[in-house]
Amino acid sequence: MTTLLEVQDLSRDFGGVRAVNRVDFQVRQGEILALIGPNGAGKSTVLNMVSGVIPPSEGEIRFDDQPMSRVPGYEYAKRGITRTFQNLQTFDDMTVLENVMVGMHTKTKASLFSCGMSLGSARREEQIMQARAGAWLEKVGLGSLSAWQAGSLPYGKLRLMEIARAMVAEPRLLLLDEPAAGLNHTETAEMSRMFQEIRENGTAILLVEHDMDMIMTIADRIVVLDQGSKIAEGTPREIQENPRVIAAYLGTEEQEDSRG
Amino acid sequence: MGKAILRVESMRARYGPVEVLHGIDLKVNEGEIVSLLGSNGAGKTTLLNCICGLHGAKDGKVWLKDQEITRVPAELVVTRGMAHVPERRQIFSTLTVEDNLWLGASHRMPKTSKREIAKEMATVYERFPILAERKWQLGGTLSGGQQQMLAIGRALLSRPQLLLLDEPSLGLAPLIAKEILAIVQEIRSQWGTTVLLVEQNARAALAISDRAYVLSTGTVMLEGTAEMIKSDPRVQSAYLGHSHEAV
Amino acid sequence: KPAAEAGGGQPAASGQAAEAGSKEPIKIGAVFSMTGPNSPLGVPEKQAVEMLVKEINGAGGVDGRSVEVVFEDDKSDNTEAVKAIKKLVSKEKVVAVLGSSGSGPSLGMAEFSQAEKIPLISMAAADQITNPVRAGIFKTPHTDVHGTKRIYKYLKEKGITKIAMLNDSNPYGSGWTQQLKKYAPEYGITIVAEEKYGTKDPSMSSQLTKIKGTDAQALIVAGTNPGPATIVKEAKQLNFSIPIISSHGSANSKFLELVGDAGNGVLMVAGKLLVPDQIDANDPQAAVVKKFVDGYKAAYNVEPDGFAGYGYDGLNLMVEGLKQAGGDASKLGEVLEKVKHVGVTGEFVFSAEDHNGLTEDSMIMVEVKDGKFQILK
Amino acid sequence: MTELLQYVANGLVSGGIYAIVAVGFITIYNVSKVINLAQGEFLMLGGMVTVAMIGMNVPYALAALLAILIVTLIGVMMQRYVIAYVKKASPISLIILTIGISTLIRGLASFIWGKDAYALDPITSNQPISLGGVNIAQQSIWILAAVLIILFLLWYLMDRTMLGKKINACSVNPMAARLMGISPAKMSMLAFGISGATGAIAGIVIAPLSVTSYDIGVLLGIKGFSAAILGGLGNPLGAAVAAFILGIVESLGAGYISSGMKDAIAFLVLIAMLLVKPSGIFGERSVGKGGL
Amino acid sequence: MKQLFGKWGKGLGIYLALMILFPFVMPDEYYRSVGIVIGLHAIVSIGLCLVMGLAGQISLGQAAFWGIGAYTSAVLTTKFGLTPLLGLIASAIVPALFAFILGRAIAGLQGYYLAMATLAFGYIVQIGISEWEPVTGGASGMISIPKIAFFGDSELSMYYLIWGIVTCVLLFSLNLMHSRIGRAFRAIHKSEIAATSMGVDVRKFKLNAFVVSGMFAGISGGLYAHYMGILDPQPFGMHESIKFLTMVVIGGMTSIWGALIGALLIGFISEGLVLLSEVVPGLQGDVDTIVFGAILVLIVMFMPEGLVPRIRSMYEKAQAKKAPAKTEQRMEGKAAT
Ligand SMILES: Nc1ncnc2c1ncn2[C@@H]1O[C@H](COP(=O)(O)OP(=O)(O)OP(=O)(O)O)[C@@H](O)[C@H]1O
Ligand SMILES: Nc1ncnc2c1ncn2[C@@H]1O[C@H](COP(=O)(O)OP(=O)(O)OP(=O)(O)O)[C@@H](O)[C@H]1O
Ligand SMILES: [Mg+2]
Ligand SMILES: [Mg+2]
Repeated sequence: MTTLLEVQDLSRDFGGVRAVNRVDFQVRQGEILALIGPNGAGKSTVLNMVSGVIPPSEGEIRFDDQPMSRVPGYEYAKRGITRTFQNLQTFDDMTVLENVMVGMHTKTKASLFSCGMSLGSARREEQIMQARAGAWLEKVGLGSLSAWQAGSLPYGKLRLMEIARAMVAEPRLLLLDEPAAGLNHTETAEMSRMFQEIRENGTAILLVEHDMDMIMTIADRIVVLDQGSKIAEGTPREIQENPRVIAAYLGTEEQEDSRG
Repeated sequence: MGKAILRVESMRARYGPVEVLHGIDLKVNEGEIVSLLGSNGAGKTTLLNCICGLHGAKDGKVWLKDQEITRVPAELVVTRGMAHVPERRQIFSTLTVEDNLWLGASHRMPKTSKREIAKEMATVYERFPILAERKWQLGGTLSGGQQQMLAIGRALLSRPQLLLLDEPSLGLAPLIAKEILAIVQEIRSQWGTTVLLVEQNARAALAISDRAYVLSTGTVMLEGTAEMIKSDPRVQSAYLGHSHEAV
Repeated sequence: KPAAEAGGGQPAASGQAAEAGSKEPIKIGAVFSMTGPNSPLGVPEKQAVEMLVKEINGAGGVDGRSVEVVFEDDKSDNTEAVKAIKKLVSKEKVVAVLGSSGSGPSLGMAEFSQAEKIPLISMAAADQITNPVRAGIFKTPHTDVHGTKRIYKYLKEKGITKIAMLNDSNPYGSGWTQQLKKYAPEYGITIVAEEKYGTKDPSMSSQLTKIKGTDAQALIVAGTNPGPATIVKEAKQLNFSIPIISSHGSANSKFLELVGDAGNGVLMVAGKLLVPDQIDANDPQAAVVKKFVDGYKAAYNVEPDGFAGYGYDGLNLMVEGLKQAGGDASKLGEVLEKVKHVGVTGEFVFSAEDHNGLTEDSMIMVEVKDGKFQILK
Repeated sequence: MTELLQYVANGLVSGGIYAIVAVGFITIYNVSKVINLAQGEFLMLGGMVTVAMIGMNVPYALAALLAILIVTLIGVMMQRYVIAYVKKASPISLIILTIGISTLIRGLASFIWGKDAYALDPITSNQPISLGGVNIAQQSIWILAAVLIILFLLWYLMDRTMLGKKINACSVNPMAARLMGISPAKMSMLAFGISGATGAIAGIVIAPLSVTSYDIGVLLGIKGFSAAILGGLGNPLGAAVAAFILGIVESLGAGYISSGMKDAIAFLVLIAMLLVKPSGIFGERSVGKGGL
Repeated sequence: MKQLFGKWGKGLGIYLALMILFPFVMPDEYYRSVGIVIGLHAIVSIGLCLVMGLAGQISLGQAAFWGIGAYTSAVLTTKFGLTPLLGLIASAIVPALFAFILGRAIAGLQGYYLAMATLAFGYIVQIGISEWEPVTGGASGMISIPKIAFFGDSELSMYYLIWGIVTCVLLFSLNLMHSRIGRAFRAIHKSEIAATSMGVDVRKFKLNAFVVSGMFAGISGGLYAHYMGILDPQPFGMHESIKFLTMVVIGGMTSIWGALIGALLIGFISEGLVLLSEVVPGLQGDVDTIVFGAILVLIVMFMPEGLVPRIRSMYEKAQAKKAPAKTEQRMEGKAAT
């Protein structure tokens, strides 16, 4: 498998705080890489840098063998990187369908003028967009809600909508920040299945999540961060048995039992 | 079991024209830990907000101890002994940790002396040593878990008899999520605080609860002791499943 | 001629009453700024006109027809003024229009009345309204040209050659700026500082500081209240020593009230209406002014100011013109060019070249002394 | 040299006026995130009510005190009966609302007191003080004193008292504040009261310097708003500093460049400074977006 | 043509009918002038709506673009003898250029800071116009600006010219709003970060909105200059900017129709106030100011989201009542997990 995303020596400071410290890892084509770690470990910060929302303080991110440091944030989607957000960033006053259609922005190109004049090309594009956005909504199970105002959807549905929005852009790398937060067991399982399907279709996923059920079921490899630094990398089984990871993140079985 | 500290009668709540709670009855006895389970959008948060007075569009009745508080606004409910740790923590992000804690006690201020509260604050710091370490840091720069501790610490300083916790482990690493629930238990045993707990992690929540309610699309689907709920087949399939320890 | 009787409070009503059984009243439109920043001008103008309408109709109207004035408010706004004159012409079918109080609105109305050939007499100060002369468009107030010339004449008498000016940046003040600059060479005067202030500025001390640093021998201030009063007060705080000469824009009792003690010694150019008691008995205006002042006081219980005078003269001129035209408004424009009339503002001598009809000699210089205006002989 | 100093002195006085207005803006903004464009009207009311009272033969000091009380009350009522009612409006709607209120107040004032300007006697004598060739009106000293006192009191309130913490809490997170037993509505009322009072004080101390009339609030409101923004919304000290900068820029601009352009110069400087510091000189404290 | 009109169906039909018939329904010619002025305002407010409602930026300086447009055409036609048509084209381009430059400069500002910068810009332009006396005539302004010869220069033809342009601007904006561009605007409004990661170049889009709105305002300004025949700097200040802002907010910021209806409403209110001032004569204060202020306060108090969204939601509520079964279904669909 070839490398899709390569992160080298990545660091990020906020004021005096080093949130991410010399992290490197790779995401290969068509795999699910999970990024886990305690709260404040720097996972979201890594994701923000990889998606171009904030610039790194040091280090390099290469996507498709191209350096991304000079690429403006809005170019990322075009290159094939889209994402969801830990604190939902939905367009509340638009319908669910429109939300997803925004995701297709880079896939369309009608100009301001032709949109305003509603020229034929713009309208054809619009129809294609609607069809494709609708198809993705069906896929995440929101087909029946496509005409709803996004603002009135419950949290869990919005997460699904964000995923659809990120997927219509046909990314090659999908970044997910705690997609299962606030979902119950059944919902999480459903979501896991969907991610696997996405992977089958060739899109790689970089997944940040605290839900170990999900991680252990679907991740191909896991990178563990603690206090900004990488402390482990490996397959789910390796990580589960890594004493450093257990101490910093998972907790021991005894703790579990004493409460169970 | 003591007598009821909280009673909710046929609570209905709306967002705009849409009703999301369709008549909920609920009771929490003194000294209990009661869990409120339910899938996404079932109305758990809305119910807690109705109880504490944050949500205005509602019908039904709420009693705290023997007083009706249905129409008492949130800022006054606190003074009657109920504290609410809302969803997503809601700490004061641009204030220091210390100020956040002071604010928790602020409504008791003229009556209880500053020195008294400082003493209580010391016990909170004892319980959450990391907060003592970060006293002067701005709340917003804490990590998720630390923020959660701050939110609970802050609520404790209002000396509640009844504590409402809305998904305290949302977005927390497994280790900390466990710790938080342990702390809930400790609080109850040390101070006798009654707790109404909303959690997605049903297994963990039921483990520390005496009783539980299961909400489904705005109605109570099931209620009973934790044991009963745990063994209910519907709950098992929908909310408990297998946990990662079993993988 | 059948005598038209004076009506009640509403001029419109009085007109209709008079017309009963006889001829149609002559409808005249009047656009004044009853609200907005120009309302201190518009309100007295309207009051004077209302008073005069009663008087005219009481005295038999024009050619046996009563006069009816329909009022509109332009809210001190150009667009509203244009809308107002259109409304008067299209809806009320007026034959001629008075107004408006402000220069911008008047200029807007003038465009329309020129195109539609509706005679217009404006009460606004700007020289532009009647310069260049346009058919059918007249105005009553003293312009900045008259004020400038009158002040320069006075300065020449006193041997002052270097002046500074501090004028409002509104159209009134900037009109003065233009004229002061234009006529300075003619009177051998050098302008050593040309400063401006904003109408609502709380302080003009920086401009005054700058002027203080020059070798100006006098300061000319052109603006409407309260700017000039603030300037005079601040000048005192800065230990100003040169005389301050104010334009007719602030020639009223409000100015005296606002400056208080600081006003002593301030000079001002104004119409004679400002000091009705001090007008020379031989002056042809004396009787006219007295009649107007007495009538106005009786009607409204306040002293009329210059603006009231502009309105009063405006309607008088229009009626005079209508009389000479035999009530035919279409000839009003031509006829007015030959009208001579002694008004309260001055003696109007209209001609084909001059649609304002006043000269600087109808203005006087006054000095503020112990809270009163004192005419300078 | 004296001339330069005189310009600076003039600028400080205008700056002081703007500062008091700006502090009023910030007090309200800090609690309720509302930009109250009726702030200038508070100031106008302070001056006009005092003048009106003196006209009714009330002694100066008492008139001023009553004016402050009345305007404070108006501020509180404005919060209680209007602002509190529209909690859910967007910031832009709130701006329109406060513009509506200011228009209403101005209209009522013109109705009650007419459109004429009024003078108010200076607090102490109107003999200027001369310091090495620089002349300063005694009233200007009062203005500067008022700025300093108001700033000190606000700093003390906000930084040193529990009440200040509560006010702060409401601005950061009103929902959480309610859960702490703090009523954002009450705090907001308090803020409107405070800024009503500071506005009234400003109106009283500046009226003797020039005049007061029903519409002086518009321009001063804008200038105060500019200072509040330039200082970095939410920071009273920053606003005061910005206000003095604006005052001095205006004064120097009028003196050395062009008095007709002085406001344009001040606004240009303002835009230029915002380009360099997009959230004001002392920008709002921000913790960033945390984990997105 | 069909593609231009087809989509907007009933609303547009009603609009067109009212717009075309208005001059004939109203009892006298005066109302044509009222209609013209409202139309001029509507062009600006629709443009402003693109900036505020869609791109989520406050502009307190829209009257400045209006003024630049007005003076551009006025100066070119009176001083350089251009025909009004060319003048009008220039009055679209020059303000757009200004908007471009300003927009570039202040792209980094947000919220109230942006509002302040635009307010300052408005002041600077107004002062600039007053001070550039040789060209603009300074505070006393310009006179004798040529009329537009459009089927004669009657009030009626002017009315149709201006409302024709309003209609174009309206359709353009409606189309835009429901296209990928409009969605991108609205996305920016809600979350710039999310929009960026969807591939929207936020700065470019904000700038586009700014430029288009500047252009609309400029066109309206040019028309205004030729309609009035005179110009002075007075109408191009903050007061007017706020009036435009008010139109947009009252109508409902997020709705293009709202901007149009806001302009109509403000126009009718001020006509009503004129009538009012005739009913209560002899009051010393500005009664209309009081009433106007009160109306603003009441509208924002009782429908903070604006007229059009309010009406829309009322309509929807009524529909829901008519078909309760349908609502049930929707609710279930919504709550089921
Ligand atoms: N904008 C910011 N300013 C200051 N500190 C920041 C900022 N963003 C993040 N941090 C700090 O950087 C560290 C890493 O934060 P990050 O959000 O990446 O953690 P995380 O691993 O995603 O945690 P969680 O699981 O709680 O979401 C934390 O200590 C956080 O406080
Ligand atoms: N602000 C709102 N506007 C409209 N509807 C809302 C709003 N907030 C919540 N709802 C709706 O109310 C219902 C109950 O929501 P609530 O947040 O109480 O659920 P919950 O059980 O707490 O869910 P979660 O597990 O996601 O926190 C959901 O259907 C949701 O869509
Ligand atoms: Mg995170
Ligand atoms: Mg919830």
